Amino acid sequence: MLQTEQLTINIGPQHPSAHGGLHVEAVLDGEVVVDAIPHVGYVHRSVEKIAESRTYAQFVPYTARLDYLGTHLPVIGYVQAVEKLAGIEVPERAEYIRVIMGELSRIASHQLFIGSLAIDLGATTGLLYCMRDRERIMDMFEMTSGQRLLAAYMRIGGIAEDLPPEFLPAVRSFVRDIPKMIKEYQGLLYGNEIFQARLKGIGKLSAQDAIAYGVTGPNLRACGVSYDIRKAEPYGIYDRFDFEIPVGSNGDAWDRLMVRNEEIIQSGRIIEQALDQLPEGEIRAKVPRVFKPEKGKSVYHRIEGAKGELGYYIVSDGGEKPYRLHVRAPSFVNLMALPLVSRGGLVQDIIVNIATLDPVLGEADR
Amino acid sequence: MSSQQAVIEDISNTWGNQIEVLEDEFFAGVKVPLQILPELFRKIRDEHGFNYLANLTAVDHQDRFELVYHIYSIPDNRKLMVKADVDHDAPSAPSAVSIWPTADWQEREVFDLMGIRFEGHPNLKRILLPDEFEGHPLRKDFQMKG
Amino acid sequence: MQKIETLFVDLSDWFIAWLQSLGVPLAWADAILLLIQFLCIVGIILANITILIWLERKVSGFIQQRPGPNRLGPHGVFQTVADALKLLTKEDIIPSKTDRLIFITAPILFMTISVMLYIVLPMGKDMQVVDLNVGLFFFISLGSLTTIALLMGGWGSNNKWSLLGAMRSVAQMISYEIPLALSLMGVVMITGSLRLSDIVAAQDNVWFILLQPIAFITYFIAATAELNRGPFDMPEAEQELTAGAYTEYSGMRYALFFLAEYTNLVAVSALLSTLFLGGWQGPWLPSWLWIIIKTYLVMFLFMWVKWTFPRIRMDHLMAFSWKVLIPVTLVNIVATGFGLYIFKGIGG
Amino acid sequence: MYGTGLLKGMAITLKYFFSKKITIQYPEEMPKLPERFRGRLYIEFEKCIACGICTKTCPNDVLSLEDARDENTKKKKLISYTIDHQYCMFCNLCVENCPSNCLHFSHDFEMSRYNRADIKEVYHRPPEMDQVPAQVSAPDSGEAPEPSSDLTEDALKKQKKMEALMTALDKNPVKVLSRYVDSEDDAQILAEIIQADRSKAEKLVELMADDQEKARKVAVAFVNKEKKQRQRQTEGGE
Repeated sequence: MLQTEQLTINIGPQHPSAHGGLHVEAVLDGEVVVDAIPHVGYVHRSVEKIAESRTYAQFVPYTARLDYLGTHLPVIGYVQAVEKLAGIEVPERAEYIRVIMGELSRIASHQLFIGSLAIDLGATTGLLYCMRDRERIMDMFEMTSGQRLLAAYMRIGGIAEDLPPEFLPAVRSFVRDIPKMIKEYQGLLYGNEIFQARLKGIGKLSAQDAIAYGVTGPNLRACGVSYDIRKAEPYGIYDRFDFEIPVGSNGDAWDRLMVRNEEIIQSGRIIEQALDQLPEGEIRAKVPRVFKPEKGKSVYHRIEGAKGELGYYIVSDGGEKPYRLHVRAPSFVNLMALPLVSRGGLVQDIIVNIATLDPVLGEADR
Repeated sequence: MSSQQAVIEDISNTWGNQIEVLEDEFFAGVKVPLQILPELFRKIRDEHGFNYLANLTAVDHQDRFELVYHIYSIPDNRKLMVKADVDHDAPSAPSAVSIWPTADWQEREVFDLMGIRFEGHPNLKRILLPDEFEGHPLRKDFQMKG
Repeated sequence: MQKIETLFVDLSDWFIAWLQSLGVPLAWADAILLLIQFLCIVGIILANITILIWLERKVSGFIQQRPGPNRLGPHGVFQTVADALKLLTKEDIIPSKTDRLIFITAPILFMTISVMLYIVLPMGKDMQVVDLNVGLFFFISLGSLTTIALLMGGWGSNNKWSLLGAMRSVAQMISYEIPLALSLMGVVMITGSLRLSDIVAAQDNVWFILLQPIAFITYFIAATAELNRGPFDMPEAEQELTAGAYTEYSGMRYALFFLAEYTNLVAVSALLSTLFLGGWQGPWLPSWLWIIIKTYLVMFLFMWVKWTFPRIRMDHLMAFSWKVLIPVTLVNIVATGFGLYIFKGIGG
Repeated sequence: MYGTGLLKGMAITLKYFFSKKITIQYPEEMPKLPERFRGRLYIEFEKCIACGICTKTCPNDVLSLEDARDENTKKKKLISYTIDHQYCMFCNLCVENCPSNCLHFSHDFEMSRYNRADIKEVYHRPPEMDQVPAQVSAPDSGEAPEPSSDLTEDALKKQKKMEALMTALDKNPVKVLSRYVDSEDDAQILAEIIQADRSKAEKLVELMADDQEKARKVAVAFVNKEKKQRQRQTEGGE
């Protein structure tokens, strides 16, 4: 019998489609993948240790650096957790603006997902079209908070500054253009037979395995489990909007793409409803710059981040600084499913699986 | 499938005195001794349908470590918090990997940053820090040099 | 108009007459003319390559809504010169454990084969270096030699990844050789000869693209795979995974591989326009200008495909060739046969 | 049919091939920045009351200041203020919490420097601030802690710019100044001030070379002071 030996190659941390420093050690038998072991930790900044020496208000900009692609979502998660811990009431207008900003960040994150998936499969033009559409959201963030990506726009008790006058027309025109944008992605990418051939049936994940491995967010919904924290455990004012949760059928790379594509449309609907109901009023509750939550109180608050369930577990010892702050990062947990979906596939499918699980290593390594 | 309250009753009848029910306005939870963790987890997973371990972390209270588990049941979304104390000098705890595979990396992270060994974990190695790193940064007594 | 049309032909006649006047026997004069023509070809190739590299970057830029290089010179025209200078000045490393002889000759072999392809190509009305009566056969057989050069490059550099990459691209090129050759059989059957000038002559009333549309498409796809371009750029893609055959090369040697690839591209597009788009046939402009226009149109098609599609996976690529392209070309040949039989039958 | 998806994709790319290009050619065309854009942090030295809240609010210890007890007025006054731009996260916490709001973000985003020492910007208390309190000081940015003998590249560039502005000012002051003040006659008054007092001219020119906004503020301040003086003279005169 032909004597073959296994080959171990490293899809190194600097690989173009490594999403920020993921090192996958792939054990190959010819073209077939025997095992794919992800190694993380290359971008570890021990944010949780930093949190212990910063006051609650000072830590806000650090949370934007966790999932730097879903711009406002991690910051909203942290700020709501602290408000729950310290029992702070957020004015209506701030809640609505947070929903708008959160959903815009989700759309921007999903657009980058589609773009980076396209370039991982070789269609550089696909990436540039997605980045061009995402640029409109970046401009909106820039005009409201002054920063395109790492915008520390949320504050404990509300938001930093009110919306500039030119923001509302920009959002309305963007939301109106979403169907046209999706039709173009359909034409260029999804309709393309080569694209479908590279994604359909790749990296299958069953519903039980997904739940057992803690995979959440669009990756879980692609396996047919209709579980979205905005519906399951509504936080903020998400119970006032009606939107569906897109669900896939067989949990492969194609469904993970289609679920995110559908989510962009749903987020557009949420933004439209939020814009219609946007009340006037102040944008920030009276919160002292330094405040001390109750001793021994702890809270685990979780939101539906762009990559999955993003949770903050904060323990207070009565001081002005959090005693312990743990971030439950969806990318960190989703990556555990990478070996599961890659075993038995081909070498090129590892790239597809990494791209469709959409990990952000800044968040995974904290 | 039983409601949240029924789950806590069921747990407290089976273990009675060892259990201490925590009143927490956001999260229904129980404080349990370390040894009964595997049984408890298997019980709530099989009998009460808690199939999703969302978060597993540890808190260093200087005199003791405290393991915190946040467990949910998909899809009907009941939730339970389980806390367990681990003594500070030789911190070790039973691993939950055999019950929820998602615990694999989260336990490795707690071992890496906090230094709690998990018995029965398939490959307990550092996950975020380089292997030759000494010390566990998230411990209160870990002094940040410089 | 007539003057411009036969500009080059008159030039070569005048040159031979002038040599004879110097007392050089006819055989020697022809040999010198041949040498001059060869140098012209090399000149054409270099000019084409500089334009092509610039064109590729401009086309990909325009497709992606950006202007492409526009800093060096008007519209970035000197960009390729800058690239060439960069590659020239780059350090040219030959790794120690490589098989020196094969490592050095691989790019040279690749380049010579690509240049030799131009000998049979009709550049204009009876403007061919050599009008072989088996021109097309010569072209296809030489085209398959480039595979050997790639294998030499990959295997010679004694690096696990480049060997793997070379194996992959060799497998790809071999499996696309067959549909490449088969899809041309239709054209040959219609003209009844392998001589390229006959094929061009046979197209003066109707271009073969109209008679052989399927052959045009299959040849185009097979040629993209042959050139490692477009959706089939397997080795250049997963640089980390299979590292491609060129990994160990650097500096001028890598540039040679790069240039050979573009020479191949020009040669294949010139052949495509000769066989399917009527070569140098064209109403007003001189013949040699027509072939240039058609070749650049075909090359635009190659670039347009490259910058639109994602990469095909390795097993799909092989399956596509064996299970789709080859049956289609065979059916096409049978259909042409029937067509000819009926056509001959009616024509009497 | 199998190929329709491929053809539709090619149709889209062809459409964009002929469409308008949307990229900004950076050094020639400057990007259009919104009003709240956070570029480089700068301080208006004279408004600062050295309370130190900003140094405490900043998560990354970017800001630090030295202050001293003022002998006669017993109030704290600012000696020097350091902004270490390499650690700044642009989170706006300092700007929001500054009681006398003298910290702002300018629209200057070209913050790269050749050597690392230049990133740390140190503002010193200008001497004349002590004699005439109302006067405006010019922050000299790009101050390297150890005074290097020859001028750094930035200083050289600024030198050339200032000479150019100075010549322009001499040739046709009103046109140059009209860019800095609102109305035409303001520019006229400013031109007269410049003629009268050369030191003010150099200060204004230095500001123009360095930072447009501050130059505009300083110009307006000069004009208002001049108008007030003229008013007092006219009242005194009657």
